[in-house]
Amino acid sequence: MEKGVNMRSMWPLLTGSLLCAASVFGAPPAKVALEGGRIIPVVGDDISKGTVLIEHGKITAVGKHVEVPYDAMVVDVSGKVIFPGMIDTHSARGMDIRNENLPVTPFLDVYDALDPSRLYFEDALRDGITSIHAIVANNCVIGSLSRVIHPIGLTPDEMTLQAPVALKLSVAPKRRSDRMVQMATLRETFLELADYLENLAETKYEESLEKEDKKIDVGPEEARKRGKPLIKFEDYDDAHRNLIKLTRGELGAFIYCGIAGDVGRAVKLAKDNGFFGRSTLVLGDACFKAVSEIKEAGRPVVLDPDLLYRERDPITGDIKETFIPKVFADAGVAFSLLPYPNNSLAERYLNYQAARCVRNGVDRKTALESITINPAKALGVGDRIGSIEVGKVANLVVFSGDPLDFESWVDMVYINGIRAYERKDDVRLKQLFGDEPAEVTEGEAPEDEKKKGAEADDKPADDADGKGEAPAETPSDKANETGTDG
Amino acid sequence: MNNPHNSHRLALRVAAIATLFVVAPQTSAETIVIKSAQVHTGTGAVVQDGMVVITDGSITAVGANLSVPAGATVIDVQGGSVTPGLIDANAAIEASDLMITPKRTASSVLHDVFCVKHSDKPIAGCCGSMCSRALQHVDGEDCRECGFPNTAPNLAVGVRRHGSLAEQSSEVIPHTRVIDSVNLRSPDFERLLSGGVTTVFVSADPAAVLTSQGAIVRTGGPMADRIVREADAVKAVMGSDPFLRGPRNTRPFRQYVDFHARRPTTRMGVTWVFRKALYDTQRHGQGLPVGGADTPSVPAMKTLSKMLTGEVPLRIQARMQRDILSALRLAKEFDLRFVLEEGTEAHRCTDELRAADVPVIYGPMYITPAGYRNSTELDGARLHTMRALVDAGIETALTANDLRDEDGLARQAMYALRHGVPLDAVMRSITQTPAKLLRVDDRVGTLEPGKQADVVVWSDGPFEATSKPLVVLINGRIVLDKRTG
Amino acid sequence: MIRLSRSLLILLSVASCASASAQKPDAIMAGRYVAPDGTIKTDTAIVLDRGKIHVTVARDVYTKTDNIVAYPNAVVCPGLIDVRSRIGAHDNLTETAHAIDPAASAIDSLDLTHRDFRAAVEAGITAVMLSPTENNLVSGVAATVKTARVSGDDPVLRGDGPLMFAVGSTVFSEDRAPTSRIGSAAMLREALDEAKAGRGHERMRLFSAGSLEGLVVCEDPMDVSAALRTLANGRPSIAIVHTSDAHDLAPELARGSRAVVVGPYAFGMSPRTLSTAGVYAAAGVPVVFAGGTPEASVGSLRTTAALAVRYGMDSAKARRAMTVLPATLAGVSERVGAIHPGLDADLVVFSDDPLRLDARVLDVYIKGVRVYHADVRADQTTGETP
Amino acid sequence: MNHTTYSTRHRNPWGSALSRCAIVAGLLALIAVPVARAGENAGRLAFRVGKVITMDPGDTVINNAVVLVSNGKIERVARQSEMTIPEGYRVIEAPDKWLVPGIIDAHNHTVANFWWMDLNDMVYLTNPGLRTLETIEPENELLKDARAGGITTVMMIPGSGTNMSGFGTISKTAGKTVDEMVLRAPGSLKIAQAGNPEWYWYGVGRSFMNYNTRQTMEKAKAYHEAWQAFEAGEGAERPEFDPVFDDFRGLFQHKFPVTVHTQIYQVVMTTLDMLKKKLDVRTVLDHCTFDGYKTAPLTVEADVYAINGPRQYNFDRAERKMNGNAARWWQGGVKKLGLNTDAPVVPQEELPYQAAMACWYGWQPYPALRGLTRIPAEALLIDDRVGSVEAGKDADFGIWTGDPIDPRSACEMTVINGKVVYDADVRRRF
Repeated sequence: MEKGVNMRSMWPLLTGSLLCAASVFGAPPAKVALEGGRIIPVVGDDISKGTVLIEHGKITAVGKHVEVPYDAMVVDVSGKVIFPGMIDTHSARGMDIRNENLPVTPFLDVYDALDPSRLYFEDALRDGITSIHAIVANNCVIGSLSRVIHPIGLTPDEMTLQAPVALKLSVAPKRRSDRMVQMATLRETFLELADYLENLAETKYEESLEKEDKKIDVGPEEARKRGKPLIKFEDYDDAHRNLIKLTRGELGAFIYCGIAGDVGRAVKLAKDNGFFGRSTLVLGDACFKAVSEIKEAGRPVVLDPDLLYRERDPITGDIKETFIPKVFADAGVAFSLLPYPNNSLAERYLNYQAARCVRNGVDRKTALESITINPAKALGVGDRIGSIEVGKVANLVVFSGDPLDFESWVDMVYINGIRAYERKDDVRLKQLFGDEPAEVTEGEAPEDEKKKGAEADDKPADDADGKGEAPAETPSDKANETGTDG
Repeated sequence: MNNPHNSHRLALRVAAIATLFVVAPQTSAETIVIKSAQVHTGTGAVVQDGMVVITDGSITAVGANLSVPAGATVIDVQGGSVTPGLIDANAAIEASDLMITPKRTASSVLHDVFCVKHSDKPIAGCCGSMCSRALQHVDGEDCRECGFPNTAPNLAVGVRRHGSLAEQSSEVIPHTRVIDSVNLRSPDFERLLSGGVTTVFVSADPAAVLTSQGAIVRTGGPMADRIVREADAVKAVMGSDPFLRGPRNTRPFRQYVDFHARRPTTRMGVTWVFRKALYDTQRHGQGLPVGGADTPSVPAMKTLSKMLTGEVPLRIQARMQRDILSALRLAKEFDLRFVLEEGTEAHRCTDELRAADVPVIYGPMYITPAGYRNSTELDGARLHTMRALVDAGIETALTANDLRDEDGLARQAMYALRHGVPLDAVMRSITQTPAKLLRVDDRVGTLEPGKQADVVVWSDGPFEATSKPLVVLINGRIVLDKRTG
Repeated sequence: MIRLSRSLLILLSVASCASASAQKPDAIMAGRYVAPDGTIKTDTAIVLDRGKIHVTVARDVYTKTDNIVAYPNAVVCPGLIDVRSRIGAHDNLTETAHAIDPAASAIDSLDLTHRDFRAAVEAGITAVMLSPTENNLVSGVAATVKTARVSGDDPVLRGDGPLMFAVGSTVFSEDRAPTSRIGSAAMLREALDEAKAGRGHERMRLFSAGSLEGLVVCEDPMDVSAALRTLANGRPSIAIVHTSDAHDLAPELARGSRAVVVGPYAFGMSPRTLSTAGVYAAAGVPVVFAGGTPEASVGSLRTTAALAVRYGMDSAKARRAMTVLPATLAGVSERVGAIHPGLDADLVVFSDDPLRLDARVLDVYIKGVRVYHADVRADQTTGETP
Repeated sequence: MNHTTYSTRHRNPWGSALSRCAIVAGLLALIAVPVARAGENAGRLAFRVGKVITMDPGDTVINNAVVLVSNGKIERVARQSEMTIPEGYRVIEAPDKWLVPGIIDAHNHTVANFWWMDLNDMVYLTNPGLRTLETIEPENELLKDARAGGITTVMMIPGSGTNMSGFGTISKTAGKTVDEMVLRAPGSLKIAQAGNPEWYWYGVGRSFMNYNTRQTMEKAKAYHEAWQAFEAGEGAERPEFDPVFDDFRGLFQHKFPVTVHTQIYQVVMTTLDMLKKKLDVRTVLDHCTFDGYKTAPLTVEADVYAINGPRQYNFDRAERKMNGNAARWWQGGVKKLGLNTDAPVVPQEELPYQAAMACWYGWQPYPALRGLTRIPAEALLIDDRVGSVEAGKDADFGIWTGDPIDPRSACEMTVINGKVVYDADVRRRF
């Protein structure tokens, strides 16, 4: 099996080139100008042969005629397309497991599960995804705190763009549960929260009296009333702190709906508990049937990566196909698309998902928005990422052609103004294309390298320093790969 | 729709011949004219602003600047393109013996509502054990009953190793016919059709060394005309599929000798069973007695003797380099002509394939090769295999095999384009070349006068992410029309 | 053994006949009766002669009054026939050794004394066809027997046909060939080729020559296609047993098969399945209902018919599908199946149209002898005896 | 030398060992100069080394020598003082290294990564007709290990699950395809005398197995003799081709040996008696472990090769002492004694350790080294191609830091058919 060795041969290069971005993370080149490409800002019209100027990680100028400061590094991208970094609005793939077994876990944070060494992040860069909403999957009742991250960085802290973003909730049943139990658990959680607050208020009031050495002088109701203003935020315990923030509207909520009937329950749950205004609906594929209800709710929606819904008529046996984004587009509901978690298929590309929309009658603008600005808005960072506008974070993808053309490749990715990926240095891609010499010992060296080799006949001895300490066997990529999918 | 054209497309555009074929258009009551910005004839040539004239089910003219015959039905998709009906020369159609049709029980209505979506995908089959939860597989989760891992809808061939529709009673079953387990009413065919595929070779399940004869069928049109050839090529299988797929062959190892205790259980055994079958066939043909272990049945030998004379064609499925080389060795030993199926590692033996003049039906390919997932035979998959085959001048057809979701074969073409195969070669690999390899090129595969009018009209350029088949004609009859939808 | 049980039955029935001689009318006056075309006609005298129907005439033409039974409001119907029954043999019809086993005969497993026969009679079923289980490609020949007998009558209507085939997954086995559809078809093709060449079992040769009809059990619509492709052989010598929903095959079935057996139907089955009988019948396919006794209840034959009608089948065709068409399918239509001169007087008297599920069986006659009489209160009686 | 330098901070996608990154960056430089020494100049190389163990029949050792290689063959071996390197040769300098003939493993199963899948077709007890040729995957990890261990030729035989498990293949350990690698196919017939087949088959004892083997061999011999008679033009009728027995013809023509998995006194004795004495085929004893060494006098008498391994010790209950297998064979007078690993049972690259262990138990280093090289080559009838460093033979050898028998020595470079197939400088494996 050539893979193992190739991986071994590859990973130094990979780490050197793909991921060196992280190394300059602290000190990005101050100014970069991408010059001569077609700019698709998503917000606003396309600019042909335009320039994007990045200063200190932010976009400072966009246009046809941009004055480039003398000290800016100019990158010629003529013939290419500059596109906002795409956003994976809902992904559990950078973590070890997608969901905890515990049903209600608002005290947890994906921070503790993120694994920056996941191949998923490397793939995300290769696919032009610059921001990822790291959030637990749908198999939960109330999940953990989520955050928006970049696919580069050595630690979750380095990767984070925004945290916390939202709590994950699901009105569709957790595995081995049912809807009645699910809803009951959700209700109980919030009832218990109210109960907890009252008890806490009473306790606080009692404590305040104790301090002054007084005896309790009022009934419990009054005590709670008086105790309420005494509670400080630090008094809340782990189990309730985030729920309180949620109910106060200080946290977003990503609510998963499995079937159309869940939408109404999700809306009611959010309204009843005061977080409707900050909720986003994560929709299962059959939820499009509740499109009017969703439109009425007016909240951002995230669609299932499986964009095509098929059902069989029980009488005629005919299969009816519905292209889900078209339903939402026709209804005028803004939506975000997700990449398909299966790495082998084209649907892993967000831009391909958008192209599928166009193929099925969604207009181009809507399709492009659904992978850039719509997700940014849903995540509450619409003012920072999601389009190419002055003042936004310089998260950019340079495509070799139109993003909706399947033959386009991601040539470069900029995150925070740092060049985080460059296709010509993508060793894994080279290996998959058979471009990289499989094994030095077998293949004949490429011409130019042969020459180099000949020159290097008298290798200085100090080179030997490195060779004794070759990296130990790296775990095969397969284990990791299946891990990301699982 | 914004669609920049890549350099090779431009080159084609420039090189396009103004009029390829000028045959006086005949007026007829049943004349259909298809107008399009680009007419891809399937030979690799492109006619700009071209026209295809169809009379009585046959193509009568292809070219630019033709006059529209009076009374003709005109199909005009502005900006679209036209290609021949696509041909998949190695389609794995719904494994009927594993087909999960929702059983109509008392709760069937509820069942349909919640489960049928999944049952339409091949995922139920990949569980193979027919466990009672087969219908309730959820993408991305393991089967809750039998623990079969993550049943994503599109599994690579070879990954689905537990299910099988092949006859298990023998390793040599060339007398059986795939057509007997093909459900012509399967929704698979609708899906193939909506992806622009009009003719398929339904390939046998690779669970036996010398497995069934495939069938060539049309994907649409009247049911009575669907079957083009009921029993076509016999398929032989190298590698581990014969003993790992389906209920796997077992050794009589500390257990009772049962139905599945037989050779092969190794690659060595696979080639031996192949050799033994053909050797016995030769002897049987000479009236000599045959016998011993691994002797094929008489009906099997009848078919194999036709294969030896070339009357019945042979296809050999081999994925890894060693299996491809085994196939070449066997073909040499018995002086056989064959077509290579799958050829996942064909890029590692292009020289040998070219020397033996063996055509390849390559595929399916993925964005990331399936080697990164859990199948050993696909570990060597690479993105440039198709390009390597084309560059080596090997006759190559492209196949989507069991991938039918939304855009099966067209998607394979997209992948090939993305991975560096020129458009004309890609076009040939799913039209002209498979037609030739299936020996149906006298009727289909290209848009030329005299050919059967199997035509696909695309909403944009063919094999683009933003394009889909709008109209499909088989035999000059419109079998799919999505112009209004 | 069989002979012994048969003679035992004869003894028993002779005894019962003696006591029931009063219940052996010369004519039955029917207010309504089911005519051979399946429609319900009115006011007829069914004149019986030595256990056979002598003639049917208008009621006022028949003037004799002695020894007649009159049913002014009831419906006289030919005895119902269940062609998918295993009454009296249900544990003994499964042979597993060989997939092609034409030598087997269902008649060899028959136990005529079995108590299930009585239940069938009480439900109005006067004949059943027993067939070997469909776990083999060729599983032997079926037998048709009456569910009750009167003296001097051989209850076996036919013991040597039709020949039973099966092509669906019921045939597959884990320990003998075939294990799959492709294997089944190949084996069957080979066996038929042998038969055509004059080799193999006699019954296969007879089938191949067209002098023995076949009955093919199919599971999926595609099995039906396979059966038509491999067995129909260009002429409709086979009937198909198929309960699924092959709507679009109706034209092919009309051309390629003698009849299609559907059922048993039950409440709660999908509408698509239940409408199949109507679709087939409308396309001109002779539809026969199967009751599936004794696994299904004895009433299931009529439930099946009622549901088929509910889902669009013509009523007359539904009545024929329980009477004359099953008789034809079993090859015994010259003996039973219709109220027609010359046929056995096997009659069931229903309180109303047999398609109505509230219609009760009042009397059952075999060979003109009343073998069952509903013991009902006078106020419920719609039939009357002088 | 122009080394590209890369940042040392990176995200490690395969694990959390971020501390490795500095090393990695260092390695990068090495990769940028691939095959520094593998660059070929029309396939002509000159190795200037400190010592050449030629393993020629004269057991010559040449110090300060030059080995010239061209077109995959060894052109000349001589002292540096006796020869100037001609023009057009790329010189590889290793003045303090040993050049040792490519090591040969006469009994192993390193066919593929998933080697256990394809070696034992244990449905029947006797499996003539099976060949390992179809199972060899050139790009496999085990072979890469073999190359890095200085092993250049291997006999890949089927497993020992059955009595007669098929025909092995002698192959080099490098090549793009099997056909390129193969030295001889069939390489040998594999027979397993008792032992494993006894375990795997209920009720099959040695008497049946020996009977069974004899029957098969006698049929095969009759087949061969029929053909021989026909080919000799003695008017005999042309026999019918039979794929079951046709592969045996080479065996009876003494073109290749039978390699016998045999390892207990009684079993070795039977092997010698049945195969060598009665059937007169070229026989190689493989494994030769347990108390097999007690047959040493018989073996000497039968004049067959014994290839010992992978177990180098045997506890003799009667003598209550530990015996070194190879040492006892040697002491018993068996001079045609080699070593094997049965890889991947014992890792392929540990073949020299077998020799080291044998020496620890009392064998001598030079014969042990010969047992890794020339002896197996002779045993397998490939000594015209490999097994020693002599002009005209395949250029298969390893450049070692010292005596391969010394466990502290390492193979630094491996050459097969005149090509550098492993270079520790470029990508060290051990």
